[in-house]
Amino acid sequence: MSEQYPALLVVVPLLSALVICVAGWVNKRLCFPIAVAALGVAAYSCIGLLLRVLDEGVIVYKLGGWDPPMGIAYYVDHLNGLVLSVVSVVALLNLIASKKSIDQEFPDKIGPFYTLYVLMVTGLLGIVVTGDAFNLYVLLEIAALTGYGLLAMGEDRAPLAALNYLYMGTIGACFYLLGVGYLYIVTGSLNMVDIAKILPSLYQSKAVLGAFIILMVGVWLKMAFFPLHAWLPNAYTYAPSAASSLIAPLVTKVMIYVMIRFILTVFTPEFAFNILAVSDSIVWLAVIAIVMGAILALAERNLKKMLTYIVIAEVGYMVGGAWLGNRAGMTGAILHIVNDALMTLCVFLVAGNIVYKLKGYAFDDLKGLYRKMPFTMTAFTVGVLSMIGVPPTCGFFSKWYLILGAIRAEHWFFMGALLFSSLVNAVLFFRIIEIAFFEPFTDHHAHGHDHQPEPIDEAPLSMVVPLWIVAAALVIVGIYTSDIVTKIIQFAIPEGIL
Amino acid sequence: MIWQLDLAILTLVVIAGIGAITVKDLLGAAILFGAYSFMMCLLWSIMGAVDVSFTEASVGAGASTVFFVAAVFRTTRRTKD
Amino acid sequence: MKIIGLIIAVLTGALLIYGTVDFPGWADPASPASTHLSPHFIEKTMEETSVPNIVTAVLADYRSYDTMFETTVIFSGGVVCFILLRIFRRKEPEDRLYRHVLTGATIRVKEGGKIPPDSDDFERIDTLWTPHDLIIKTVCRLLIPFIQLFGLYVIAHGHHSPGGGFQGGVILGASIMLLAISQDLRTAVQRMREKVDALLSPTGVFIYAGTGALCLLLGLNFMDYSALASVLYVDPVTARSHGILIVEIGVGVAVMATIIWIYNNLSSAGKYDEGL
Amino acid sequence: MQMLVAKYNYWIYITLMMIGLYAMIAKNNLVKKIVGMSIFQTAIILFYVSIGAKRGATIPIIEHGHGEGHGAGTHMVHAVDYINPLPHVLMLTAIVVAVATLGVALALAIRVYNRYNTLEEDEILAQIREK
Amino acid sequence: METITSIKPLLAVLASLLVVPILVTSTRVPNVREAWTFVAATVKFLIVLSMVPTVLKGTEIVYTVAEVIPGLAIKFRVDTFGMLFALVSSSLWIVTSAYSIGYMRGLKEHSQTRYFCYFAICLSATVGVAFSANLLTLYLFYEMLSLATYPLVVHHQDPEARKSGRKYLLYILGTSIAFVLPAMLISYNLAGTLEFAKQGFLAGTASKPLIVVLLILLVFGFAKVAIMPFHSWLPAAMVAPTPVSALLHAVAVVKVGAFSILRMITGVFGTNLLLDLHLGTLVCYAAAFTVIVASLIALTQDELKRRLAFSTIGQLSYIILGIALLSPKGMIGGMTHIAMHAFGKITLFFCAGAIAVATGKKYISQMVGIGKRMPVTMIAFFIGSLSVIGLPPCGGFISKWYLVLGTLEADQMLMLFVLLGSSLLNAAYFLPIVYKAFFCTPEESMFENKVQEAPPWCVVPLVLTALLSIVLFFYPQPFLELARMAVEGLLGG
Repeated sequence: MSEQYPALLVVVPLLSALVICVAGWVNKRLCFPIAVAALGVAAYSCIGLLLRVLDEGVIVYKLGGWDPPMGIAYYVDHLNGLVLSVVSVVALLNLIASKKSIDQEFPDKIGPFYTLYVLMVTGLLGIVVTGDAFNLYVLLEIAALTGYGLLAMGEDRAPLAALNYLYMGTIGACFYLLGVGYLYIVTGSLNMVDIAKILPSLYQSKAVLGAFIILMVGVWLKMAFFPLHAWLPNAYTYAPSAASSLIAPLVTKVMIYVMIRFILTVFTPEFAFNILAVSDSIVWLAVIAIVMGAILALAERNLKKMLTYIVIAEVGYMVGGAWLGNRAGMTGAILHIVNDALMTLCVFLVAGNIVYKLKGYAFDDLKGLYRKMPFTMTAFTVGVLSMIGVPPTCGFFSKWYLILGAIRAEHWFFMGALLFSSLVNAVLFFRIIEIAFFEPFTDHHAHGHDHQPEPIDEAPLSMVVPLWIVAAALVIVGIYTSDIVTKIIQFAIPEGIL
Repeated sequence: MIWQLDLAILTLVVIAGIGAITVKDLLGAAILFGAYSFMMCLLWSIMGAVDVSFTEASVGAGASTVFFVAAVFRTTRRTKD
Repeated sequence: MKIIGLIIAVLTGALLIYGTVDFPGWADPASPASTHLSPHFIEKTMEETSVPNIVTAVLADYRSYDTMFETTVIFSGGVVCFILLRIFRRKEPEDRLYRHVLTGATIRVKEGGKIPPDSDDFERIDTLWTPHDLIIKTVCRLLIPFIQLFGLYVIAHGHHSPGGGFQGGVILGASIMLLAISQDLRTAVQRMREKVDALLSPTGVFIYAGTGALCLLLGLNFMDYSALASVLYVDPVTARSHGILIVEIGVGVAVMATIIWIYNNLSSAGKYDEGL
Repeated sequence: MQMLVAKYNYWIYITLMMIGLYAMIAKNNLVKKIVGMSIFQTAIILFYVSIGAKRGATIPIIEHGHGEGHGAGTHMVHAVDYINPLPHVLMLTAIVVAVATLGVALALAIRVYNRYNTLEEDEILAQIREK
Repeated sequence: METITSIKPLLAVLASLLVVPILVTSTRVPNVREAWTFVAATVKFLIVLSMVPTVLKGTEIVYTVAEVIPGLAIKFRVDTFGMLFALVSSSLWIVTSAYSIGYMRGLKEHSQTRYFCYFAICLSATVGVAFSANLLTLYLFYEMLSLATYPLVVHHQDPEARKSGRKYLLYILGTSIAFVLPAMLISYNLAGTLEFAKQGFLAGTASKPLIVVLLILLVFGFAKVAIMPFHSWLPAAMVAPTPVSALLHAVAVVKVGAFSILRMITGVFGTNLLLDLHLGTLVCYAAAFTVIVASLIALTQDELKRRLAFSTIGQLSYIILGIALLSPKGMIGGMTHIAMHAFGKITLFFCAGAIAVATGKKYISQMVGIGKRMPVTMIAFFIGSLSVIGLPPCGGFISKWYLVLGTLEADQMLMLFVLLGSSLLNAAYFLPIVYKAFFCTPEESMFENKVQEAPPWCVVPLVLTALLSIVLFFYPQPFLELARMAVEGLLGG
C-alpha cells in the first residue's frame, strides 16, 4: 500500500469528511472518532511518505494513471514530505485537543464543524502535495472556503472579520490564478515541473515577469505578508479556539511553502534570485513586516490578538529567509515552517484552554493562571521560550539559520529585525507571564505572605495531553535540528543555491 | 468568430460591469450582475467555449443572481454607493 | 479608500497590461497554449477515453482530480452556508398566520390554536404581505418537470454534447429553486427536505471520490478508471467512458443538492420559513 | 496598431478585472464588494477562456464521434480544427469555485447584517467603535 | 592535552535539575523537600569533586550530548578553569541551602517550593556554563540561568519586585539576544565552529574592525557581569530574598557573566590575538572605569544590600580587568578572584540577611550598635569585608596580590593605581559599618536588648563561609593551583 500513500493522504480525509457530514445527521458522537481516524491515517501516510522519500528520492504519483503533463501528478520531494508531515500531525493534535471546546462551543453543529475541519486539512495537504499549478488553486480555495466558515463561527465580530478575510483571500487566490494564467499563456502548461522546463527560454519575457509579480502578490495576500496583513488579526482573534489553533499554525505556513515551491521549482532560483534582482527589496519588506508585526503586537492588551501579530512577524521571518537567496536563509525558512507551525500551535492551544476555562483572554483575565492551570501554563512557557528563541527549543535553531543567512547575505537589517522581534517577543510574553504568574487570581489580594494557594482548575486531560506533546515536540525538534537539516532540508534545496 | 459582434458584446459587458458596481440599489446591482453574466456567457459561446458558457448561463446568470436576490431580500436594498 | 482602491486597481491593471506585451496574439493558433498540451487532448481523447466531448473527457478523466475538488468546493460552500446561517432552536412566534388557499383569506392563529390537520386548504405564511399569484404558481408547476427532464438529459448526454454533471446539477437545482420562488420555501422543502439535501450533497461527492478510491482498491492509481474494466466487464477504454459517466452523475447529485441547500439557507437566513 | 488589434481583447478583460478589483477595495457596501468580487472572478475566467480561442477552429466536440465509440473507423482528428479545451475545463472549475465563494460571502453578509443591521462598512465600524 | 569521555559533567548538571520534580511533589512536607535539596546539593558537589583529580592531572573530560546543528553540538568539556568555577558554585550551594532554610522559615516567606525549585535550576545552569565546551552550549545555559533567576528576583511579587524583575530581564535577556546572539553567529560564520580553543577560534579569520565589534558585543553582551553601562539591573535585583542575592548576585549569576567573558577572551579571541591587536587595553579601560565608578557609588548607598551590590559591580570588574591584562599573573589573579570574592561576598550577604531576619533593618544608618547584639554576625561581616577589600588574613588578599602583580607584569601603571585606589574606596565603604556596629555609646545604640542573633540555620552558614575566607588565605592551593594550570594551559601549552 505504501506506493499509494500520496493518494491516501488526501483521499482518506476527503472521504471521511463526507462520511462525517452524513454521520452528523445520524449520530453526532460518531463524528469525532471518524475525524481522528481519518487524520490519523493521513498523518501515518504523510510520515510514511516522508520516510520513503528519504529512501528513494522524489516520488511521482500519477493521478488517473495519466502521464504528466497531460494529467495531474504529485511530485513528492523532501520539501513536501516534511511540510506534509507537519501539517498532518499538527492538524491531528489540534483536533484531539479541541474536542472539548468544539463540544462546548457548537453543541448543535458538531457534524458540519468536523466536516469543515477535515476538509480544510484535506485542502492544505492537497496544496502541499500537488505538482500542478491549477490544481493548487482549487485546493487553495477549498482550504480558504472552509477556513472562512470555521473562522466565522466565533464570537460577534467574527463574521465581519471572516468576510474581510474572504475579500482579501479571494483577491489573493484570483491573483494567483491570474499568475498561473499568464504562465499558461506563454508556456502552454500547468504542470510545475513542465513549466520549469519551458521557462528558461522565456526568462526575459515581460509576461513571465508579470506572472511572477502577480503570483507572488497573491500568495503574500494569502499569507498576510505585511502590508497585506490587515485581514488577519481580527479574523484569527474572534475565531473559535479550535479553528484559530488549526488555521493560525497552518495556513500561513502552507502559503510560505507555496511561495518557496514556486521559487525553487517553478521559477527556479536562477530566475528568482539572479535575473530578477528583487530579492533585496523583498527582504526589506520582510524587515518592515517583522518590525511592524512586533510593534503592533506590543500595543495589544489581548492575548489572542497579540499572538496574531506575532504570526504576522513570523511570516516576515520566513519570507525574508527564503528571499535572502542563500542556503542558510532558505534552510532557516523551511525549518521555521516546521518550528513555527509547532510553536504557534502550542500558544494557540494554550489560548484555547484559557478560553475554555475562563471565557476570555484579555490580559486582565490571566491573573494567577499559573496557580490555576499549572500544566497549561507550563506548556505556554515552553512555547514562549521557543518564540523568543531560547535554546534548546526549536525556535532558536530556525532563528539561528535565518540570522546566519542574513549574515552570509550581509543583510544586517534583516538580522537586526530578527533580533528586535526576539526582544519584543520577550517583552510581550514576559508581560503575560508576569501577570499570570505573579498576580493573584481573584480579587482577593495577597495580603502579606503565605496566602492559601488557589485551587487547581486545570483544563481537561484531553486538552492538556496534546498540548504537552506539542511542548515536548518543541524541545525534541530543537535537539534534532541537525538531523532534520542534514537528512531532509539539505535535499529540499537545489544544488544551485549556495 | 465575428469581431464586430465580439467588440459590441465586450462593450456591453464593460457597461454592465460598471453599472453593477455603481447603481445605488442592491437589487438593481444584482440584476445588472445577472445581465453581465449573461453577456459574458454570450461572449464565451462566440469564442467556442460552449461548456463554459452553458455553465455560466446556468450558474452565473441563474443561480448566482438568485443568490444575490435572496441575500438582498434577507438584508436590505439600501446602499450608499 | 476610493483613491487607494483606484490606485491599486490601476497599478494592477498596468502590471497586467505590461505583461500582455509579450503575449502571443489573441486566438493565435500557433500560441504555446494551443500547441503544447492541447493537441494531445484533441487528438488522443477519442482513442483513450472514447468521449467525443473533449471538455468532458479532460474534465472528468485527465483532470478528474481537479474536478473532484471542484465538487468538494461547492460541497464545502454548502456546508459553510449551513453552519453559518442555520438556526435550529428558534422561538416560534406566538401568533401564526395561515392563508386559506381557495379564498385567499388570511387567518391568525393564537398560541395553542390549531388549524385542521391534513388540510391542503391552508398554507403557512410569515407576514401579512405575502404575494400569491395563481398564474405564476401554475405555470411554474407545469414547467418544473420539463426543466428537470432537461437537467437529466444534460447530465446523461455530457459525453456527446455541451453539458455534464455540473450544468445538469445546476439545472435540477434550479428547478427546485423555481418551485421555492414561485410557491414558497416551505413547499419546496416539503418536496425536498433539508436532511435530503444535506445527505445527497456529500453522497454526490462520495460517488465521485468513491469511484476514484475504488480504482485505487482495484490496484491502479487513484482515479484511473481503466481499473473499473474488471468490474464492469468492458475494455479499459470503455471503462473510462463509463467511469466518466459515473462521476458526472456524482457531480450532478452533489451540485443539485448543494445549490438547493445554499439557496434554502440564504433565502430564509437559516430559519427555513417562507423564503423570498 | 497591430498590437492593438491583436491584444485589445486582453485589455478589455483587464479593464473588467480592474472594475471588479476597484469595487472590492473601494466600495463601502459589503454586498457591492461581493458584486465586485464576482465581476473580478468572471473577468479572470474570460481571460482564461480567451486563451483557448483559436482562429479557424470549432468547438471542442469531436465530429463523427457519435455512436461508434472508439477504435476502428474513427476519422483522423487534427488539433488545428478544434479549440483548445484545457482552459474550458479549468474555467468550469473556476466558475464552481466562484459560485461557492459567492454563497459563502452572501451568507457572511447576512450574518453581518443580522448583527449590525446595516451593510455599510463605515456604519458597522462606527458601531464597533462606539462599544 | 589528553581527553577522556565521561558522562559525569552531564550528571553534575542534571543532579540539580532532576530533583525539581521531587521538590514539586513534596510541597506539603517542607522537611522532606529540604532534605532533597541537601541530597541534590551534596550529590552535585561530590560529582564535581570526583572530577577534580582527573582535571588536576591535566586531563580534560568531554561529553557530547547531542549534535543540534550540523557540526555544532551541545557538548561539555571540563577543564581546569571550568572546574574552578564549578567547585566554587557547587560547594556554595550546600551552604546557601542551609542558609535559605533559616532565612525563608525565619521570615515565613511564601512559595518556598518555587523558590527551591528555581534555585536548583539555577545551579544546574551555572555548572552547565562552567562545563560548556563551546559558545552555543554556554549560551544555552546562560539563557537558562537568566530565565530561572527571574522568578527568584520577583519572589516577593509586589510591584517593586516586578519592576525589578522586568529590569533584570530587559538587561540580561536583551543584551544576550541583541549582542551575544549575533556575535555568536558572526563568529560561527567566520570560523565555522564555536568550539573554545586554546588560542581562540577566531584567530586569523577576521579583520581588526570586525574583531573589535565582536569583542564589544561579547563583552557587553554578557551583561550579567554588570560592566557599566549595563549594571543597573544588579542593584535593582536586590529586592530578591537575601539568599538569592547572596548566591546568585554575588556568586552564580554575576560570576557566570565574569566566567563567560573570560571564556570569550581566552577561548573565542585568544590572548595572542588580543595582544597582537592591543585590544586587551580596551576592555581594561571599560573595567577600570566600572571599578572606580561603582566604588564611588557604593559609598553613597545607605541600604546595605545596595551597597553590597555596587561593591559587587566593582569587584566583578576586577576579574575582567585581571584577564584583560592578558598577563599570566593577572589572569591567575582574575580567576582566583572568582573564588575568593565569592566566599567573601557571600558572607557579607549572609550577614545582611541575618540582620534582616533578626531585626528587619535594611539601612546602614539604622545599624549603629548592632555589633553588640549580634556579635557573631558582625565579626563574620568584618572578615568578609576584609576579604573583599583584599587584606590579610583573608582569601581576597591572594587574588588581589596576583592582580597587582599582573598589572606590573603587563606594565599597566594606570591599572595598578586603579586597583589600589579602589581598595581604599572599598575600605571606606565597609569599615565604617563595622566601626559603627561595635564602637558606639549605649545611648547611640539603636537596638533594644532583646534583639538576638538570627536562628542557627542562618548563623552557622555565615560563620562557615567566613572561616573559609580565612582558610583560603592560608591554604589557597586548590583554587590557585587550578587557576595556574588553566593559565599555563592557555599560554604555555
